[in-house]
Amino acid sequence: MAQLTYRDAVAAGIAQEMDNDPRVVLVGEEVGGAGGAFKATVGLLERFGPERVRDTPISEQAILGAAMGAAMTGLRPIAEIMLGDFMAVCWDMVANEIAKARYMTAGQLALPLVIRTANGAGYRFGPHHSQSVENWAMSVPGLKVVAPSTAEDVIGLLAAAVRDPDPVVFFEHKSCYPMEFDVADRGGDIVDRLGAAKVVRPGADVTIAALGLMVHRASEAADHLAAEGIDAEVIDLRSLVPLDTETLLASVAKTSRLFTVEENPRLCGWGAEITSIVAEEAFWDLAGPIVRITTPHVPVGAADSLEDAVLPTAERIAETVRRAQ
Amino acid sequence: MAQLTYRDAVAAGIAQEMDNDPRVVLVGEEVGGAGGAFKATVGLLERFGPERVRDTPISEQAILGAAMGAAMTGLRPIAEIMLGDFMAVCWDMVANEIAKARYMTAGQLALPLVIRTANGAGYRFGPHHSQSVENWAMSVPGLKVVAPSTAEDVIGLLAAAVRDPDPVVFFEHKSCYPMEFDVADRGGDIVDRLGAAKVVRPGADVTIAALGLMVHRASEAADHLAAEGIDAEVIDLRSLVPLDTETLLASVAKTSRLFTVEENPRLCGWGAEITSIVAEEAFWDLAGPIVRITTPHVPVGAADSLEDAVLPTAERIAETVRRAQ
Amino acid sequence: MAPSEEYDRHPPVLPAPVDRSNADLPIDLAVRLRLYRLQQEMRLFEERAYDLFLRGLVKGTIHLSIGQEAVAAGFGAAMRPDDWTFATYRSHAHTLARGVPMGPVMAELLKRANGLVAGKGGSMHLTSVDHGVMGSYAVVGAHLCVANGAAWTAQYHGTEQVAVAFFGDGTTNIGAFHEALNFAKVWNLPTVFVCENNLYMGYTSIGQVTAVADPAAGRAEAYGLDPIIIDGNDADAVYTAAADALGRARAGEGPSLIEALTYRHGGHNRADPGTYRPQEEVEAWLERDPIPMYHQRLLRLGVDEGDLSVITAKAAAAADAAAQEAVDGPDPDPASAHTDVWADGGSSWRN
Amino acid sequence: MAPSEEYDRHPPVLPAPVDRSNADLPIDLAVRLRLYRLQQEMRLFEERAYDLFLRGLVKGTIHLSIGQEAVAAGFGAAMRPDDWTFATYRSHAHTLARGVPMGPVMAELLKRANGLVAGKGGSMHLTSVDHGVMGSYAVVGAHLCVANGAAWTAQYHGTEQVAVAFFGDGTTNIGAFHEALNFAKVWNLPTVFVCENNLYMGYTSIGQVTAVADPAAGRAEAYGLDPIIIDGNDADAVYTAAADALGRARAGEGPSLIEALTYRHGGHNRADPGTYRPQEEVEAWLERDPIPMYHQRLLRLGVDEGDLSVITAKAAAAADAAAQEAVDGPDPDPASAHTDVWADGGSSWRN
Ligand SMILES: Cc1ncc(C[n+]2csc(CCOP(=O)(O)OP(=O)(O)O)c2C)c(N)n1
Ligand SMILES: Cc1ncc(C[n+]2csc(CCOP(=O)(O)OP(=O)(O)O)c2C)c(N)n1
Ligand SMILES: [Mg+2]
Ligand SMILES: [Mg+2]
Repeated sequence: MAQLTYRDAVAAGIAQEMDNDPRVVLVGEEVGGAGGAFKATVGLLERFGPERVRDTPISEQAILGAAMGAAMTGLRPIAEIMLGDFMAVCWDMVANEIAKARYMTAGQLALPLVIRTANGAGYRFGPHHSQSVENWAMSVPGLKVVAPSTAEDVIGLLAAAVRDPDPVVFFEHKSCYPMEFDVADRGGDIVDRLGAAKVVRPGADVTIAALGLMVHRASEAADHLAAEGIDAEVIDLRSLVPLDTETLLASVAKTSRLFTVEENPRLCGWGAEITSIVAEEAFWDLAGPIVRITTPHVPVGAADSLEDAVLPTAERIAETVRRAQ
Repeated sequence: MAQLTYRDAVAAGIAQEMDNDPRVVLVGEEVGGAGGAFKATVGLLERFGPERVRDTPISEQAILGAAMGAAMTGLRPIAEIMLGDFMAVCWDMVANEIAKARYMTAGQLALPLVIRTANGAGYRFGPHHSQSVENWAMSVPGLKVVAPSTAEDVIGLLAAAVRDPDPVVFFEHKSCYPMEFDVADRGGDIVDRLGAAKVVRPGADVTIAALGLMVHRASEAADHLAAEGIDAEVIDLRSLVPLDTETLLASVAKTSRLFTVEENPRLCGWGAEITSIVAEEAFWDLAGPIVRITTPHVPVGAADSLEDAVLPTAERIAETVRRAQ
Repeated sequence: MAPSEEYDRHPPVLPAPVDRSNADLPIDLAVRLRLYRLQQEMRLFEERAYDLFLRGLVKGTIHLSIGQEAVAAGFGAAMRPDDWTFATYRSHAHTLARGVPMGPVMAELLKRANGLVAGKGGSMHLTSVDHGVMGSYAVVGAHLCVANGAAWTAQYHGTEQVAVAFFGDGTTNIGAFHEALNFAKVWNLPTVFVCENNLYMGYTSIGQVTAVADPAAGRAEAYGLDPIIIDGNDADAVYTAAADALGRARAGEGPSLIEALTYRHGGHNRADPGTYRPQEEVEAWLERDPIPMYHQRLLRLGVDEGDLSVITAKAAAAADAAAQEAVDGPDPDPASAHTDVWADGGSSWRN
Repeated sequence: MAPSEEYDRHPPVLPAPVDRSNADLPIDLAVRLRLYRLQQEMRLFEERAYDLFLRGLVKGTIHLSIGQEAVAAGFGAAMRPDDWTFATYRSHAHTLARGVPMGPVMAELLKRANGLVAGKGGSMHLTSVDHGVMGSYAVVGAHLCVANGAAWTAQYHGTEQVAVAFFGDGTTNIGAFHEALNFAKVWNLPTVFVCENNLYMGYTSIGQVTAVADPAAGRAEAYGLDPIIIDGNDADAVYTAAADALGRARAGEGPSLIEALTYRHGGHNRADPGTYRPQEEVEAWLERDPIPMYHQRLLRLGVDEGDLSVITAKAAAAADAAAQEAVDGPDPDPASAHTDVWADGGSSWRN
């Protein structure tokens, strides 16, 4: 058992996979010499050399193009887009090229690559550096979408993503970087699998589905609720595509109430997808409305008070569940 | 009363607004000399001259940047992005710049502009030219999102969009371009308002909410269903932001069943949003599951048989409603 | 300058006279015959495709490159079998240039199940990984960046493979072009960027939308590259420039940007009659049709007219057979709409 | 060239010696005193900002431009009040240069309700439409395209206003740069693009990621523009180049691209100690600090040391007052998170 920050888990996970497979390479702005804008790739250049850890110009389309072309010819690139917001400047590469290449070539092109990005709010960075855009990726067929909430999941899911034969968008939550976690030493590589949600807290009364930073807030809310006699089950979805609907539907079948907690702005977030699946497939299990707890449909303001006003908090989660009882 | 194609309505609507306001300008690839890739802007260059109808290089970021900068300094630009799929190459301009500028300047920057684009499938163009991406726009706070299904709505909603003080993304459905419609001559400009859905067919048994091309398919399905004694109410949402939840919720209150019909691929489409609103706010009105009818979560293939296999058809809509009774 | 003037400021670009001296280039006759064959195959293939279009069998769109064959042929002949091609929606010729059989290509234009990509992509997404054709891309610009990735693999493994990206003049104005060129130079990648300057971005004269006279060569120095303009209607000139650039890339000397001046005889796509082009311009370029020009050169070099006829006849027969193969092909099974999203063959997004 | 070599191939760029002859430039003394004042205001403002940062009052991030003041000052003095500025996350100086009062700017760095954009944007989004500061943009590249739009308005109405976009050397490698420059030239827009080459893209030497030695000037000809490199630490040189470019733009002669060579004394942002820079390089540039240099020039031109002290003292007092105004400012009302999405002041997405 070791203590590891989520931040250090990123470098550890990448190092594990680079050790494991010489085809694994890392590419992005400042990932090498600077160790990453969030210091999540410190030490990798020194350890694996500039052939495998490559700094780039500010040109996100070129970065993802390089990753895509490399993947289809035999490398297994991990490409970093510094912030989730910047997915917008290379969205064509993500949504039109990487996502569709296998399909539109009838399976000829394989794209085993990972796009890592620092997602979400919490740093008081303002509207251009604080978005949660995992729903953008979920909305595009052909992308797998993963978002770990703990250090162990960072390593295990990153390994699974790197070893996956399909393109995976890997959302690291920037507010999780400084968090410390216990990571069990099982003597060997840590490798998880994609598409398995985790019940991080079993409960009987209501189901709360969350992702990334929101998992921690949902768990905290569940603690508050427990004190009041409401037994909440908290599910860390971990992977949006593939989605573990089995765990989700089983939980709703048990609790008959669903709450989703997401950082996505209100409209068309992943919470809407989860809600819709349940509203169609588990309607008869439900004992009341499905309630989404989201960032409202506004940009994320820079000031503490503005950011805190819009991101779901443990209090808001608890209060929402409480009111719905 | 005149007969007008949806295609010609685009040019008519733009002409009406350019006549009405000298600040209105049109910018995009091939919009001038060529009259548009879909011939939706034929005649405008001749009529309004090259100062107001401006062809551009292939540079979608530059096009939307020009529209944005012009809007904040007093023009009212209509910018064309040739296909909805190409929103991806300028997504930063749309999602980060245009959408957030007013908010992040505390209201100082006004962006009265319209982004028009040819959206959706039906032309057998394959995965890079057939997407429906109105959900992308809906998911970003700060954008209004409109999608007309008839020629009259093209004119009326385009006029409303041009006159609106906020940025509007205007999704023309390319499969609607050749369709002919009656347009009432009310002696004067045709100007509608944003945020009003239309009950295109009243009904008592089920609500079907649709948009763009899917409105026509939903109406056709309703005809089939009527013959079988199922009285479907068809709602043309027309505008996703602002969204007419009043009309929607009133309909569901009446029928107690909701079906959404969208061309978006399955996950995180606007249907999920509509579903989620109803699952939370009108849960107790519901007499059964909410069912989304969508394109499955795959790219749109080029062949007739592939496109036809994935886009919702009148048959699939009718069958889905029938089965759910 | 008022905007109104801009619309007239671009006189038609007329071709330079044939450079007869290119007959002296040190190119093996076998290569020259291959260049001839490739061009004829491309031409006859596309003529058949156009027939099928007139018969209403091509749904969607096609983008012919009739008139531009020398570029694809010159590169096809110069590339190593394990080199990689990245092309656009206008990629019939580039696909055939790598040895992909005509039948599946034609079948893909008709979006049949026996098509190169099983009707999923259609004519804009021709791909044959077995032949190094690593995709055709229909959103302008992106594939220049993707080509760099393949070049990276070659550099990483030291295989001396080269990635070649073909694109049009209009593509030089989009951001991805700039990112790809700078990136390739900075990483010293074995990527060859080939701009087929056919004078038009869609329906618009390239000069009207471009800040410099030579859309690619005029930008080369911005990426630390030599400006290279070649006669894109002369297969020998293309072959020679291609061999040079490929050689430099293999030798670790980094990327090249080549501008090949050429012309499409028809419109931009099947919906376009091309009427925006001055008649004198079209006629001047038709006189410079790469195929008759090359035919004459081979005759001057002593090749027998009869041998050329055999090549042409074989190409015609292959094109006819391909057309038949396409027409006979079945439509894709609707169920295949749900395959090939993932490596496991399926499209499921849930466990 | 193997990738490993690339990482060493960029020796530090050392500044050229002061060009004393710039003292002879025909610039009014009043303008020169204004240039001095602006630079001192910027410097003292940012020093106060840094103090507040050290006191833990700046949440999030700030990007100082200490050392680069001459660029913003030179343009600020040359621009017409109705010209437009488009800037980046590193825009404190550019904002002050247009006459925006220090208080609201400092308050915005602290994200207070009395900040320039009410704490919504923070330091990366300074905007004051009343002063022609049309936004600060934190995603690299986009605002070059936006500046063209303002220039379009000026062209359309014939107002002879000019749009000026400031950006860094690293920004020259992104696609939006290319699109904006080509577009501006093709439309002959009155846009002035100002690249502040401070030798670093974030933590990375610009030479390591750029295909040419001069990231902006080396690209100018690709857009039909003259390559212009100026001493960005000499306010007179900047002022002169700015006046020229603005004049050309007003006269309908189209866009300019100016590369101003300069240096930031500190790191990229508050998280960066800047240790990746060779000590000799930092020291050489500190010797070329634009403010003492300009101070000496004014003395040589006969200005009284006492007059300069008064200017400096006033600037210091203003900066102190601004810091106090910022510290005293209230946090934004959480309810304001929901305002200003739409023109109606609200954020409702439903009827
Ligand atoms: C990003 C993007 N914008 C616009 C288009 C529409 N489009 C397709 S081809 C074309 C013209 C391309 O011209 P050029 O690069 O010269 O190639 P050519 O067609 O002449 O071979 C345009 C504008 C596109 N496919 N992608
Ligand atoms: C599209 C995009 N990619 C990456 C970043 C992260 N980033 C912010 S500033 C910066 C370096 C910019 O360098 P330069 O253009 O030279 O400007 P400087 O900071 O030196 O003023 C980077 C990479 C960004 N903001 N936007
Ligand atoms: Mg062209
Ligand atoms: Mg810099």
